[in-house]
Amino acid sequence: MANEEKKTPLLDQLEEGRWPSFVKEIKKAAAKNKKAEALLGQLELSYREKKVHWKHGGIVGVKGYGGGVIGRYSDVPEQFPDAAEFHTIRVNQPAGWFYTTEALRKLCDIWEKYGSGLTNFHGSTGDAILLGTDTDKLQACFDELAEAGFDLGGSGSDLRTPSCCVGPARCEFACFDTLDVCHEITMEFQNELHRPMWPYKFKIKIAGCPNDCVASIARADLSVIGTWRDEIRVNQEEVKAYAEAGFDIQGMVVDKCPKKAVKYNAETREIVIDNESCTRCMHCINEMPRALRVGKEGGATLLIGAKAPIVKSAFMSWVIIPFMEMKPPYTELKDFIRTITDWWDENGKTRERIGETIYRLGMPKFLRDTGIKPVPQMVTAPRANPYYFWYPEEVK
Amino acid sequence: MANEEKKTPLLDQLEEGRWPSFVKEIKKAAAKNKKAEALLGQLELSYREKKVHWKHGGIVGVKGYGGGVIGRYSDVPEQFPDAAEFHTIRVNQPAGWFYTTEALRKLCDIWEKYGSGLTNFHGSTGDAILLGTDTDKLQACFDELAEAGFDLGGSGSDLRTPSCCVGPARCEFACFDTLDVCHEITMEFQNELHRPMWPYKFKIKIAGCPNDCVASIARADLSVIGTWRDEIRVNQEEVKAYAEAGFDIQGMVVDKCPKKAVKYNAETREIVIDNESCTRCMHCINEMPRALRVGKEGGATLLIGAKAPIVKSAFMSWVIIPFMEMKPPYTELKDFIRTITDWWDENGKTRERIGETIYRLGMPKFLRDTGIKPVPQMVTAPRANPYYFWYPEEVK
Amino acid sequence: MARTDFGPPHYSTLIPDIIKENYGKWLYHEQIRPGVLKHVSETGAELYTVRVGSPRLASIDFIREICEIADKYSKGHLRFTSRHNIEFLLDDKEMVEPLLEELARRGLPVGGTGHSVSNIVHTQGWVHCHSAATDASGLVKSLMDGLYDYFVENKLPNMVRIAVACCLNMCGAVHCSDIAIVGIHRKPPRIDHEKLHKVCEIPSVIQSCPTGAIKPNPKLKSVEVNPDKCMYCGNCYTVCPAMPIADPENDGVAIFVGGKVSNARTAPKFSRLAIPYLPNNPPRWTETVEAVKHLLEVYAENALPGERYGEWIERIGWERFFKLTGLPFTEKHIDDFIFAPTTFRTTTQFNW
Amino acid sequence: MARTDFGPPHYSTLIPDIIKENYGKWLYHEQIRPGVLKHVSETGAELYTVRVGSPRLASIDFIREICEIADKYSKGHLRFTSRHNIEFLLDDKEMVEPLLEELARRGLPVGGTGHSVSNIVHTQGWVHCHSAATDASGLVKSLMDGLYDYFVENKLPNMVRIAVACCLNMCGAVHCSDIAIVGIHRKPPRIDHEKLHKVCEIPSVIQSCPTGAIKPNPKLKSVEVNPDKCMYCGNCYTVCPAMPIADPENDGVAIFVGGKVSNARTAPKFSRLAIPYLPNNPPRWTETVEAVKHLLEVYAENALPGERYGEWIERIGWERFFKLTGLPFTEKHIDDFIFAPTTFRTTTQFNW
Ligand code: SRM
Ligand code: SRM
Ligand code: SRM
Ligand code: SRM
Ligand code: SF4
Ligand code: SF4
Ligand code: SF4
Ligand code: SF4
Ligand code: SF4
Ligand code: SF4
Ligand code: SF4
Ligand code: SF4
Repeated sequence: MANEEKKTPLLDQLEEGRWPSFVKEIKKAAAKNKKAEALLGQLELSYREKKVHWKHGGIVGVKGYGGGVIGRYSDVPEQFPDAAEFHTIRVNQPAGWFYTTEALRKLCDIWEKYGSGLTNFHGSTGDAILLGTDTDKLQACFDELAEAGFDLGGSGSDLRTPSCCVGPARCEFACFDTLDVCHEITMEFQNELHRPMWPYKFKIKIAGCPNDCVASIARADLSVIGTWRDEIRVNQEEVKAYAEAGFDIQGMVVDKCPKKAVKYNAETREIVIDNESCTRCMHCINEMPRALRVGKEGGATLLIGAKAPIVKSAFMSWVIIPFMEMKPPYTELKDFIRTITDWWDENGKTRERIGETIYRLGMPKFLRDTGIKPVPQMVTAPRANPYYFWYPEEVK
Repeated sequence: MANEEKKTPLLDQLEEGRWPSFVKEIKKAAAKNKKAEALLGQLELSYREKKVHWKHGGIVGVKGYGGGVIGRYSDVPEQFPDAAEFHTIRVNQPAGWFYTTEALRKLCDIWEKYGSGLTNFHGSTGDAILLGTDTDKLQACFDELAEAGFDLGGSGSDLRTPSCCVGPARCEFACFDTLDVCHEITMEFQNELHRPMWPYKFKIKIAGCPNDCVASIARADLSVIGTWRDEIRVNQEEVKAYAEAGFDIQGMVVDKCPKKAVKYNAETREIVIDNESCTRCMHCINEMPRALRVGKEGGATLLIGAKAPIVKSAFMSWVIIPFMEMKPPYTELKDFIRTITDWWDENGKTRERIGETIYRLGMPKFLRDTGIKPVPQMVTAPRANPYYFWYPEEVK
Repeated sequence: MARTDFGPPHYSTLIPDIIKENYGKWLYHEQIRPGVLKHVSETGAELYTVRVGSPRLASIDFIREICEIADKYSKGHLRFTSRHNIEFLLDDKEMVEPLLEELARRGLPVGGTGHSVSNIVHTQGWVHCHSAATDASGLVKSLMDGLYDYFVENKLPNMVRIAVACCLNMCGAVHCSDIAIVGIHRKPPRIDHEKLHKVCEIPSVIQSCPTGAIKPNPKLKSVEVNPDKCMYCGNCYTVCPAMPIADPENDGVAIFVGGKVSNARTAPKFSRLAIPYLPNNPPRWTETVEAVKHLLEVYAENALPGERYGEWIERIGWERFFKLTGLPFTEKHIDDFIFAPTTFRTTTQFNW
Repeated sequence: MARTDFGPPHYSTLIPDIIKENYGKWLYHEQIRPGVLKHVSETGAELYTVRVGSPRLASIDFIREICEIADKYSKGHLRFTSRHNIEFLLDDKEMVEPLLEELARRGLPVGGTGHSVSNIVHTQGWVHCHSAATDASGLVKSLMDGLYDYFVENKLPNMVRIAVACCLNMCGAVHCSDIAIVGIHRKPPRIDHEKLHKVCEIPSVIQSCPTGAIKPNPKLKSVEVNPDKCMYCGNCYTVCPAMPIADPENDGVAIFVGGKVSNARTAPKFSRLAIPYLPNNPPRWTETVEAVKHLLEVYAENALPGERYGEWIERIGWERFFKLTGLPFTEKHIDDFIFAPTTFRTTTQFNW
């Protein structure tokens, strides 16, 4: 029987194929680690039964923190005693997911000592996830992580680990310093990150331009997305070069500009951009990065409310601040985050994301309460119904 | 005081200006009729006080009918005893609002005898409205109307008077006989029109083509809108004539086709239409009626649910039957109306329009219950949430 | 018992001969001049339609007057349009000019076709409805006086459909109009606790409220309105006369823009809030007339030929609409009802 | 007490010198070949990025292996992408080819840039979550095996972003993906009445249900689920372990398409239901892999260059999407949740 359990005919099939195999990964770890071996066995059972074998997580953690660890218990501990406890540790990734091999190896060494040897690089919120350890190893593991300079990320009803795109580190489109904002915000809100204190989770994702390479508009309660206030910079020499290289400027750029804001003169081989009409969608710049550049006056649009479908439906984030400068020490942004989370904390119900609270109580109330000025950029269209409120001071 | 009341300084100002004046109309009637005179006085009072002076209507009517009359009582009957009762009679207009002077004069004569001499040609649902009579005159008035060939329209929780655009009587765009459908449906559902029996009102409006000249998509629980299944007919000779006359075919037609389905060859001066991509929006035909004609295989798209904002928001009608042939005796249409109103009658709450019932219970349930086949034409996009139901027969 | 359920007169007994003969055979039309259409049939027949603005609220004298005209010029035939204009249907081209002259003499405006402002679809108002937050006829008369030139001429980028509703029931079905004017209240209903339990069904009253602002008050056998939730729709008053909401000091009108009904080019659209409140200022509603004129002028100046009001706004964006019109954008413009999130901007695409 | 709240390592200590020197100075980039990007700085410096597909669920051996590679070719520096790929950052053009060769030897796929299918964002599944209706890692491995060529080559009209979530909590944030695969249940939760009152707060359980399907059962000190209202979202189970919903016979996956996140050209879009159910078929989820391949192929054949999945569908219309893919359109595709009416077609504009 024990032998039987070690056979994993179903999972073995996932070692085949050209894509790197997570089963091989589990097996590599299983070769040295009993927890990983137990995981392999339990996973095979799930594959056989088409059924999950974990229970709801209990509350486990490290001293001084309320989050950062996801408790996980097997529902078949008799069969897989080494997987009976299989908690994950969320390690706050460095901004932009940059590592030195030295730093990574430190993580590996610690995890070899305290955990299953399995990881996720990275979790879907952004953390480095250390997969599978026991309750009694959590504190020691964290202590060593701390020594190596790695702190925990968020979990539970707290600020979740902020993340950002590669931005100015490697991208010519970055309208502000995404890595610095990400790091500074993470540092500023350490308390909120580590100690659940809000109605529910709160995520921040920071993208350097409207391409939104961290999917912030879909996945963050607060989406910070780069944009600019002035004009697209045009290098006409490079425009000519594209034309000469046979690139179809008319078809691929002009015709696809959503605002018909690009004019191309095929004779002079020059581009003119109507920056008043342009909505900074990035398309023309994406297509011709050598010839077109984002404006010089960079900053960010702030949007609120994205989340997954449960309960009221999935939301994408809503424009709240069309433009904010992003200059260190980012006081305006920090104040903004405090203002909106304070409001939410006061008004939100348990397990209600900020977008849901705004939906329930109404955007106008949210704006009034927080003193944020209503602007047409917040909506694609004004209301169609006549159901708006008047306040005592407005009527006789 | 009595003299004072007869002065109408505010309303008098509405006799000025170039647009025909309803105040002049009331005065014309008031010169011969006490009820009209009372109305003038009460209206002046409303203008002075910026306040309505009518009360909720009581139930008044004629024998055998449950609708067709709107009871109306003054809230200042002491001041205007002749306006104490001021009921309106809704007279079912002829299809397409065509009249002979003979017919109109008959209406005038009857209304001179029994009412205030004031009318609305027409009410916003479509009826000819006779404005202002007393309870004790209703029956006699109706009897004479009946003799003259005029029946009452709808009011209350019943079928409201159907109406239709001028259609084939004067319009080259008509894809079916709107007048005939309107008349036949009105005749078929006389019982439903005259005797409130449903959860709430139900309106039908019939337009001969997608221009929708009766605003049916915004104003009817059932919108019947003409369309065609085959191809737009092109007369290339007339295309040339437009071009020669200096009409900007490229700018006004090709560039504005929402589906980019019109191609114009400026050399041959010919138009080619990609009928597979065309969504029959009418634009090109509207612009060049001499050159382009709707297809030969006419029929109608049926849409359900339009209504004003109270309670859940205004709705426009939703496509339910993308195409139905409209051939006398319109059995399919009549059956359809029965099917959907039966469903609504069974499932609707009091004061719930059919669109609201469908919204509350879900379009999928409505379709299942009525046996209407789901097709992609019903939606602009499939659902974004994963919240759909499985029925016992579909699962293990 | 009287004859019942016989229905309206059959249209075939009312249409003129030229229509009978060419029914369903029309080939094309032309606008000869604003207010005058020529329809040509497959048979070669030509029908001339002269469209005349009507006050809608008409005395029988007025009806008899137009009958007189119809007898003289269109063989005793006429029709009304879906926007309450009158149409004389002539089979004789020669009669068109004399008819136009006669109409001019009588002060009846000819127009409403093509790229014009046609007649305003409207409702009862203070003339006949208990529910009215404003008058409709007076407001419409004032508006059409102000917009007269737009009716008799074709000087707009496309048709502009205006509608007026005197309360949120919106009998004018204003919700899909290029320009929509709606009578609104701005304070919650007052409750006549004495009368309420006698004349109203409490559960229906509670259910009538879109925002759940009404709660039972069992002590008084009545109800209570939460003023923070009430947005003054008046539906409770429709259901219950003991909850009057009319308020001379605070009632007024709101203006919505950009709706349309036709499927031409773009799909039908809802009208959307432009001006949350203008005072009720009878008899001439000066502020409202000026506002509508201004809205029309900005559109006329800026839209491309053929663009409807809402199509123009969609092209330039609402942020520019508010800039061009100079109208303030307030929190009231931002939806907070059921479908609100579908109107919020979920993209960084916008104009400054 | 241990040191707390010190935060992650500062990025400046982790980025390579070439980035430090050219931080914020990048001028443009080129895709040299699929998986290899060249970024050029204002200073003239050139940075070469080689992107490698990762299993995401990685052993420390794997991490050490890539460290070894990074030490050899990129001076001990590397990063991960927002889609969990690995990027080696080279300041020396000469090292690119050798690195590619080494990666090939080690069986690590290079690609995911440009018009490719990049790595699939996914979730825990049976590997680590109690809530999973399907496995994520196995499904993703099977999919990426099937779509391998699309990763290492650029043969699509534009990027295609695929995401997998193993339950409706959607930790994969699949809701705005070109192709989204979601684990679903199809039967209401079972209720362990014995246990429920011990481990769950009944009011929270009731409130957790999006459709109001849960009612208290005071007799049993428990709750009841109305099977006609439950659409199996599992949120009650998230809140209350006594309401298990996993069901091997009926669980499976659904596929949504046409979402996007970028603001390029069109606004971000939600993914929308294409295939309501495919069976859970471990270890290879053959039906799902085939379905996704088919969805990709139809797109590749029909979309215009540069068009994202959802942009293509919006241009041709959903009615044609269902025709071209041959997928059945069912009542399940029609929304019946809160915002349903905003998805209904309120125009006669459509294709046959
Ligand atoms: C007479 C009438 C039908 C009736 O049965 O009474 C009618 C008659 C015609 N309409 Fe209409 N429409 C009539 C109300 C409407 C309505 C309904 C309404 O206003 O409430 C609409 C929808 C309005 C909207 O979208 O908000 C309407 C949208 C159209 C359109 C679409 C225009 C567009 O670009 O959106 C056309 C096509 C065109 O004008 O090119 C059209 C075209 C026409 C044509 C040219 C059709 C034809 O070939 O005969 C007719 C003359 C138009 C003209 O006035 O220049 N008709 N038309 C209605 C006249 C109302 C009036 O007195 O002004
Ligand atoms: C007379 C008329 C306005 C007019 O001046 O033309 C009218 C007048 C009234 N409407 Fe209306 N509605 C009239 C067309 C409409 C329309 C437009 C249409 O039919 O195209 C609408 C919007 C479309 C719709 O049906 O949603 C309309 C939406 C309402 C509503 C809101 C219904 C809703 O579901 O939201 C109410 C409220 C109610 O039914 O309690 C209402 C109620 C009323 C009442 C009966 C007031 C009441 O609550 O008792 C009004 C009686 C006024 C009176 O004393 O004469 N009326 N009503 C129209 C009927 C004339 C006719 O038969 O031809
Ligand atoms: C490395 C990465 C950022 C990071 O911090 O990790 C990144 C890097 C770049 N992105 Fe991105 N994007 C990255 C995730 C994304 C995402 C987020 C996601 O996939 O979840 C998006 C939004 C996807 C969506 O809309 O669903 C994204 C939408 C874009 C776009 C918009 C494309 C479009 O037409 O919609 C561009 C512009 C382009 O490709 O022309 C872009 C362009 C770029 C450029 C060209 C920017 C530059 O000049 O350096 C980078 C190389 C692109 C390439 O792969 O060919 N990037 N990019 C991410 C790589 C993920 C991966 O491993 O595949
Ligand atoms: C580990 C991770 C998935 C992964 O494999 O990467 C994850 C795993 C879980 N998520 Fe998540 N979520 C993870 C990113 C997300 C994301 C994506 C994102 O952050 O960009 C989402 C969608 C965006 C959003 O926040 O709405 C997400 C939406 C949820 C939800 C639904 C929340 C909602 O408001 O609808 C839940 C349910 C809950 O909180 O009770 C949830 C709950 C959970 C729980 C804690 C299950 C539970 O109910 O207790 C999962 C723990 C699994 C485990 O045992 O490890 N997770 N979760 C991701 C976090 C890793 C990290 O820290 O980097
Ligand atoms: S979001 Fe913009 S700035 Fe950030 S990596 Fe993507 S393209 Fe570059
Ligand atoms: S950024 Fe987008 S909107 Fe602006 S000009 Fe370029 S393509 Fe057009
Ligand atoms: S709806 Fe169409 S058929 Fe009817 S009058 Fe208008 S344009 Fe003619
Ligand atoms: S009817 Fe409309 S969609 Fe069809 S070809 Fe003409 S303009 Fe294009
Ligand atoms: S809109 Fe309101 S006030 Fe005007 S007629 Fe209709 S119900 Fe009466
Ligand atoms: S006026 Fe409308 S919102 Fe206010 S209490 Fe009455 S029904 Fe409710
Ligand atoms: S999607 Fe569901 S099953 Fe998968 S990790 Fe998230 S909560 Fe767990
Ligand atoms: S599974 Fe979802 S819909 Fe069903 S009872 Fe639980 S919470 Fe409600």
